[in-house]
Amino acid sequence: HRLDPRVKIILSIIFIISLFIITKFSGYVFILLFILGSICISKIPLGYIFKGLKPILVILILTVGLNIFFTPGGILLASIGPLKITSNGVRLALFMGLRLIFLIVGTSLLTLTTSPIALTDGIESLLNPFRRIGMPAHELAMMMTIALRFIPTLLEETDKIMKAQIARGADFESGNLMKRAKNLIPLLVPLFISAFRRADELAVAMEARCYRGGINRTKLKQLKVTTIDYIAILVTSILVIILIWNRFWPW
Amino acid sequence: MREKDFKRLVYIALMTALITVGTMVIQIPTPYTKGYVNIGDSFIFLSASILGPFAGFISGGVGSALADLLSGYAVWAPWTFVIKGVEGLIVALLLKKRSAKKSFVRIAVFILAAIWMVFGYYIGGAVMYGFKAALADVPGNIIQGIGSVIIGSILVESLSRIKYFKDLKQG
Amino acid sequence: MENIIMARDLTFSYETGNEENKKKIVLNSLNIDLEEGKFIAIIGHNGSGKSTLAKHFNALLMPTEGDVYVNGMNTKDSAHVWDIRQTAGMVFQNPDNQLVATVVEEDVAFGPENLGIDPKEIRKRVDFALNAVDMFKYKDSAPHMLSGGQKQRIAIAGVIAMRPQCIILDEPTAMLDPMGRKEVINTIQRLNKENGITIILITHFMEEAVLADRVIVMDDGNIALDGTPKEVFKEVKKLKDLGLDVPQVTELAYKLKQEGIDIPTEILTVDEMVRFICQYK
Amino acid sequence: MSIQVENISFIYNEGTPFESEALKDVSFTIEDNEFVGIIGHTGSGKSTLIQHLNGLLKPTSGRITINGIDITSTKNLKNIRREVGIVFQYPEHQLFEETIYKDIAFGPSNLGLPDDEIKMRVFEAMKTVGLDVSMKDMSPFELSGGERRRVAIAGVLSMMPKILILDEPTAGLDPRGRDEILGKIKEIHEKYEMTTILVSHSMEDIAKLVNKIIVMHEGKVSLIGTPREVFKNVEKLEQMGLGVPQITYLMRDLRKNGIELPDDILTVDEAKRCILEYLRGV
Repeated sequence: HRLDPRVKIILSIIFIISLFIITKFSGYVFILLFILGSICISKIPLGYIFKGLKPILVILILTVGLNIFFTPGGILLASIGPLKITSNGVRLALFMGLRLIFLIVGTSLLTLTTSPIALTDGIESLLNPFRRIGMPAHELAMMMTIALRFIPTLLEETDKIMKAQIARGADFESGNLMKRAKNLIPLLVPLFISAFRRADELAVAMEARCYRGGINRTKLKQLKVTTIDYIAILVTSILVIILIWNRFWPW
Repeated sequence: MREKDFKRLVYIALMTALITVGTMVIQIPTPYTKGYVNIGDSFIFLSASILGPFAGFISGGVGSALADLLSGYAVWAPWTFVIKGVEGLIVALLLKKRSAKKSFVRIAVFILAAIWMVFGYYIGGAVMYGFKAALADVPGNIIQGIGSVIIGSILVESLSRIKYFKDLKQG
Repeated sequence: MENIIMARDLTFSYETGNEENKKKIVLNSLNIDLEEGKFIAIIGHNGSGKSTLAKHFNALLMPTEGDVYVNGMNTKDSAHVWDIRQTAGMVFQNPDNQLVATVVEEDVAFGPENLGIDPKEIRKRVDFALNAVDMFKYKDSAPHMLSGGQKQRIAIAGVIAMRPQCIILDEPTAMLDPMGRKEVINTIQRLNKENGITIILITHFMEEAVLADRVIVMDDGNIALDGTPKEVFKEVKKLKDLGLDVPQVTELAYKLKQEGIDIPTEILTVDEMVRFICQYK
Repeated sequence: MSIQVENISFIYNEGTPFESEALKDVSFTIEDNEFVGIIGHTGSGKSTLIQHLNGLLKPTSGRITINGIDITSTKNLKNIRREVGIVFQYPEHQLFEETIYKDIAFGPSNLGLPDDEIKMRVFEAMKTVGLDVSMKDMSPFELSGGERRRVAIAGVLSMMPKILILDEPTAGLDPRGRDEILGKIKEIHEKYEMTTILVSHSMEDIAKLVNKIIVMHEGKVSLIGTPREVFKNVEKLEQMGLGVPQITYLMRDLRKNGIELPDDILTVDEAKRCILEYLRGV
């Protein structure tokens, strides 16, 4: 939780890459340990993490199913009509399934422990070294901050405009795709105009508050890499080394 | 920073927020299937056609990736960033070159961008859970693509008739 | 007393593109001196030029002719733009469209961050500013969870954190409910009295203008009336002709006078009226 | 048209951690052709309440009957919505068409009316709100704020509702704009004999216009009655964060000082009359 957002982002990327390094089941043991450890430290209730898995349930079943039935080779275990279950199939299915689960759990750990604002700060600071080659790091971060700030406002606005048009007899719920698309116009046009009007006003307000881009700008909250961050980096590095080493294990 | 660039930055930011909102909440149920088409892609088309390539790429990529993050599909966020970003880029670059005033040109460009979107997500899915399983997402994405092209074209058409946006495009 | 803002022959006009009436004059050769430490209200109907005038005080707009000086600095002098904006901070009408960050304290820090101030100093200023508008306990909230009045106070805090000598508020209460309006007005009154910050309040609500030290009435880019609230509001008929209101008791006094009652027309508050009528008891 | 609201309650986000009760056991009756004011501070449930009156929200419990039809159980909300028009706060933000004419025509064309009927209605609505018919082909986005708001109000009037609900129609306008819009609303109420409901923060406006006030507080109806009755409860209204017209304060303070004056004065002219009487009588 308290890790520097930059460290978290980098570690998550390393984690995802390391998932694809793994070629053997034994590698997953380490991943499992690593994830369980992270969950314990983050103190996020397991329920939340399982909730994150729900939306991918269908694709998970599909992945497992398809791999079970359509992987040739290995010992034939059972067959249902033309569908054959082979040992290779079971292996691959389990393998892919686990990879997917770990992928989801790992990334949801990042998003559950890091606020989008912290992520934005992290991204800005990570991109900063690339400024010299023309990467607009500050502008990107500023933009993301403003976007995050206005998402709830625009959500509310959407609801308001929708209700106002329904009160004028607009119908958002029937007809074919073409008709529905047309029916959305009374919602979408005012929403756009509202967004641009807000942008105009916000730009003036920012100017009045001495905004002049990223030049010479300081920050209230400085990002600092602390001991915990170094420990986290160390642990993750060990994991990666083990996983690479794991590729040469016989099982 | 010049004043114009700075205003542009705020426009892109609001467009980004709008794309996130459009992806997350403005959905129309598709008839026959039980799926939904969200407005996100149509907003990307619009952002790209009004604000240009840089804005199309950034607002498309960031806005859609944020929607993924906020609705718990964090795994998809990096893929989405690239796929939707390039989607916006395609629209902006192609519309810039050709006479974008003709609506059939515009629709063709939107279709192309939608095809890229379907293809991109297929590749993403394939890397994450295999080529076969990834096929499962394709029909849904195709419907999303078709819906987006329809809504996007109607939207750009009706907005281009409003004076406010005519001024915006010039200035 | 020092003048914090001075306008000299300030004219602002723009091309309309309309054939017959090519130039639209929004501000017509204005001369204004605003004294430091005062609470000044500017009233006038929509389109009278008051918002345009306010934007000149913050160097958001430049005069077509004439000059505006903020603390002696000419707004046309581009070297001083940032000093001017820091000296004369600005708060706008829509509380939603002026907050930048997703967390209250980060929004308040936005101005000082732009000025390149040391983080430790920013921390101090943010805490001070949040306390000044009585919003310290909301420092970690998200702006969209706050009421309109609270958002507007955060916007004021954002200006305070830049250590301004003067705050210009462009209809800050127009979109608020009576409670939010009261919060904002109490806050700016306190900042004026306790911190000595000059307040320039543009408003449509006469009960707010009554609280000021000086009221300026704008009409079609000109100054129609200028003086203390008592001097200005006794011109009931003129104000009504300009499309403005007067407080109900002032209107009552005016009407009683027309009926031949010997009543001072300078009555602005309920108390003053009560005192007058009680004389006859 | 009359409205009966019987014991309605409404819970937002029921069953989630964000659950909140916006309306608690609200009941009242509005008779045909009444002009009703609803007051209450932000969060008192006013907005939630008016959204119930044309079926945009469904009560968690309770019943709403409009002209004898129970709208909480009927499926055909379209019919209710053509009878009950709502002008939301800042209605100009819902404009979307390229011309004023088309925007005002949006409502009636959703009702499936023939073209000449729509045309007639649009022109009539424009005249009613004080827009010149020659403006019909202008873009609404070229207009001033006050004019845009009139276009939006005309967009609801053109549906010819029998009940008109306006949520703070004067918010953000200057005094002249306020007076003009309120004048129009009064005219509409009288000319079309519409049952009118006005939500407002301005006690002065409410006192001038309506013949019945409903005071909302924390999701409940806290006071209901004629303006004279309601504004007598100065202390109670103040406790709720509301006020009364300045003139009512004046009369109260005068009475406190032992001057015998009636306690139900609402307007400047009424006050003038009775103070003159008093002063001349001394």
